[in-house]
Amino acid sequence: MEAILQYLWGAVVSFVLAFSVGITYMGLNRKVTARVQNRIGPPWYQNFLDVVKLYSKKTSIHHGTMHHLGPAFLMVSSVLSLLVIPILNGDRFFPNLTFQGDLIFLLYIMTFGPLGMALGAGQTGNPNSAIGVTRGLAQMAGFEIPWVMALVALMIQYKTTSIIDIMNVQVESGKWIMFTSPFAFLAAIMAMFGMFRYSPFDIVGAPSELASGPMSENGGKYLFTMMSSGSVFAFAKLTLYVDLFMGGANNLIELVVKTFLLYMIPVLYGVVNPRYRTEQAVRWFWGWPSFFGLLALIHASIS
Amino acid sequence: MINDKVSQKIVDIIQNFARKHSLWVLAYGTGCGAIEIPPTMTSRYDAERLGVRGAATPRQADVLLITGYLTTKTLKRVIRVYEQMQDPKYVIGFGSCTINGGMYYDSYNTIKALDRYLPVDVYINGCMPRPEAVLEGFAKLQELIQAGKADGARKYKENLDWYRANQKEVIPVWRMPEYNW
Amino acid sequence: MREKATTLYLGPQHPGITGNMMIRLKVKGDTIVQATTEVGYLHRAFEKLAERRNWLQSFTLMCRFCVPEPDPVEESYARAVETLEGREVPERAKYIRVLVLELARIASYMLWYGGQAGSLGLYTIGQWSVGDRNYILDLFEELTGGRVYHMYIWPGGVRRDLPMGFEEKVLKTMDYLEKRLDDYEDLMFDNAIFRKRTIGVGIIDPEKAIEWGVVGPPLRGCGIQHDVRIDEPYEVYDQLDFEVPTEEGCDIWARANVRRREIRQSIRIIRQVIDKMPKGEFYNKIPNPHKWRLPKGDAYVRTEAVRGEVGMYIASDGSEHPRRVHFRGAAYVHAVTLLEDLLVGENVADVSAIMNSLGTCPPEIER
Amino acid sequence: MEERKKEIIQTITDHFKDAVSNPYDGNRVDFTIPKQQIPAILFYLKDEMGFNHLSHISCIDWLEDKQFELVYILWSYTDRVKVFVHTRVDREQPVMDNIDMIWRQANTYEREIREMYGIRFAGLEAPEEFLLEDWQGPPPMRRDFDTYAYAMKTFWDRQEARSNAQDVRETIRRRTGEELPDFAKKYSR
Repeated sequence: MEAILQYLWGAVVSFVLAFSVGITYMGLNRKVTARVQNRIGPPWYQNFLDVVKLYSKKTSIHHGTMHHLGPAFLMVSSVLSLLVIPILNGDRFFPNLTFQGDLIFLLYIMTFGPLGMALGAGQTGNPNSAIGVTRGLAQMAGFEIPWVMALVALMIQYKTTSIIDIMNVQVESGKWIMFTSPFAFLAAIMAMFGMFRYSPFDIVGAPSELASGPMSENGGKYLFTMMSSGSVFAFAKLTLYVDLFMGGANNLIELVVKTFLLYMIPVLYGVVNPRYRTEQAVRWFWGWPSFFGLLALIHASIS
Repeated sequence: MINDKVSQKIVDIIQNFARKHSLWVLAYGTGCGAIEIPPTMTSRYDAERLGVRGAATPRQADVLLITGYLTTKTLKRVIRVYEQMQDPKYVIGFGSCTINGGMYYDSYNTIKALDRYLPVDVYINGCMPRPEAVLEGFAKLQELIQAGKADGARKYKENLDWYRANQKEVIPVWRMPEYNW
Repeated sequence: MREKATTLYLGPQHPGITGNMMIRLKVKGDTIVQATTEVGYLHRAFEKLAERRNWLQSFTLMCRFCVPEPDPVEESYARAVETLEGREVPERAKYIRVLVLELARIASYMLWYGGQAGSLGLYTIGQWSVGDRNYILDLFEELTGGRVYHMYIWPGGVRRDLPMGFEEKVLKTMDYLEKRLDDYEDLMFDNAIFRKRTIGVGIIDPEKAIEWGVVGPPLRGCGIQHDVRIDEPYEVYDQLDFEVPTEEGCDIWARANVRRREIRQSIRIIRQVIDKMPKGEFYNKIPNPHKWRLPKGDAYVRTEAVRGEVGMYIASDGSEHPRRVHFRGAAYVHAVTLLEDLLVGENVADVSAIMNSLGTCPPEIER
Repeated sequence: MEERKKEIIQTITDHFKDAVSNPYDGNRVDFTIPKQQIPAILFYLKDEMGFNHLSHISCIDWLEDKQFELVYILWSYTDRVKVFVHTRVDREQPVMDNIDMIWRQANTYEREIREMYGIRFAGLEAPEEFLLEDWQGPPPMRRDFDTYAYAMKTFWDRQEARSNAQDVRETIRRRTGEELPDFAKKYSR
């Protein structure tokens, strides 16, 4: 009984943590972008205000059941993936759900949300949403390949599918996988550009092309759900990267520093680049990132 | 124990604070005033400091910025856009021509007083209003929101018949869905 | 395989559209099979209103024809009136006019920088260039009193002389801008993704270009060197030394490069103008505007704006009021027939970039 | 340029007996011609004389003559001469030939003129509406359409505010308590 309570407690705390850190990161993203763009920019807590405002908006849009469920699917997917990913080394405070084989489960869960969103957006009848969804799925087909290759390379190399085991390997050897299998890291980082959907891969919700893509018909509470699930998901992904490649984190401050540094890679790359067209983006992912993924696989199987 | 009134008041204060500092402006340049929106949003004047930010679709927007004169053809679209926006929503009339027709007072294709067709919360006068004036308009709107006085949407809902009658007066062929909130 | 075509309404409320207009796209997958423009959202009936006002009152309407760049329209109107009346313009006024026109050209190109880069998702350029554009608007404010609408170039000369120390301020701004332009070019034109997005997109067939009435940077992007400033020099452009750049690509990249080089030429022109500016009168006074009658007849003048050739046709019946004022915008021919033709076969993602590269300006179409 | 101008006038008047040349200074050549010959003369100017840029098509309503005047302005990139071709159309039955097969962009001009003046262009393929939507009055650019009366009748006018808003200084003083300078006081109410 106590164990279950502890799990629940850990789940709630990690959700709150992921939500607030994720939203802060988004605010910092806007701030950093603004500084690059030669202006002051909004305060770092701007996104909290946005989220509260979106939640307090009345929402009277109805396009059918799937449209209502779409953001919920996203939220479920983000929270589930957060719960599967161990937050800290050593399993003391945030045990979450960890079990043998969770990497494969995670791969499934991470694609589940966007698919549900795609169904929801498809039902709105807005052509912008429909085109945005097809673009999103195409882009997913692009970055999933290097991403899966990198993960499979890790699984082969360390002969485990558990994230905890991979973290333990790094803690024991004292070497980050980032350095021991650099090709997998490179492939995964490049795939991360696609996951975060910042420029040059913001093709899904490109404003000057598709208004805001799949979100076109979603305002108020829907957008609130999407924004908060996005921030949770962002934190979950960053934590996963830290767990897998950067030796995990021993305390929260270390985690925040590491995730923030990782987060700045796509943000800063995005500020100075225009966006790709869909087929160019997919081709990009199937180029160098996939090549690195292949190298990682070869490296894993010979070592 | 906190009674309902007090808790409602606290919620209102938090909501109004958030609404005040997060104004998403619909990216719809209805008239020539749209030329001063990029300077307002970009580096020198940087409206994002106040939480003012562009929104791509009416569903996500809070503020409808009517940038200048409205032709009857645009008025129809603007009404549609306004009705698609979600509560709470605000309208800012931008430029002299939204107030009294400005220099287009004798044109056969532009309306002369915006507040007969849409509930306007803040007017910014001038032709063109400078970015400073636009920022001041936003600051004024924030004041109104904080005081809970920016209730154009409620006015529209309560007096829908009057607004509809005025709108139908200038739009000869009315093929639009009903307003559903 | 037969796919069903989806109808996609681009605008009038759409962040990617340049102004208030609408394009109805028939889309198969991501490819456009048919495009129909619908304009008229900004029709204010200026030309009708001008018939109710006298010759000088109409002049305040003129600058509202095209919002991003009002000065060439003022210039066209002023010069059309002068041609019809046979009014002389003092030499100094001509130089000041060229100065204002070129400053307006740079300001408009800075806005274009933001639009072109923003349409492809490179928002940083837009933030920089639109922010720096304020420096030129400051100059305008000092000179004319207005940031956007100047009403400065009027029949008979210009409205006011240059303020004290204005030349130095212009030169200082030009030095600053030249430094900043290097930054924009580094970020925009040296970017591999920008190249990928623009090369080979939105190709105008150079054989068709003249026949279809393409003018301005789109025409020069096809390798055809035509510019009203050289073909039919007005004001003092024949005494100034500048080049009209051309590019061979016929695509967005070529047009962007033409514009990039034209800004440099404008800065060069401004430096020469300030160097050569004569002293003297700046205004050949017109009679009492309420009794100012122009002789019966008509006149048509052309001016080079950033979007290409703009023209002003005026006709007088000998009274105080214009009989007809008709403005020809460059976007008028670009945005309807040319755009409809150009968009077929392109990707949906490129519509906004193509519109920006043509310089589509709805207020000019609808007036 | 003067020789070239003479040459152009000579060639055109030789080919089109009805064409009347009007003298103008500068690089302007001007013809008046009956409306039936408009497509022919434009074709000729474009294909034989090199006037391949259609710069403008305009229309003027001469209410007192009961006629519309159409003006076609062409530009030659090689000769650097512009040609004006004027023609008159009867106001009661305004029918004109369509020239958008010569220059595609003429299509846009003709659509506008059709809408604004009610001139029918034979064989013009384009949607009926161009700038206006659901317009029910007469073609608005005609001289006998009074835009002021129409606007006053159709659109509600804020009369009082127009006169009140004249005094900006007074408004500022009321809002911020700023003291008016002496010279301005005599203008304020």
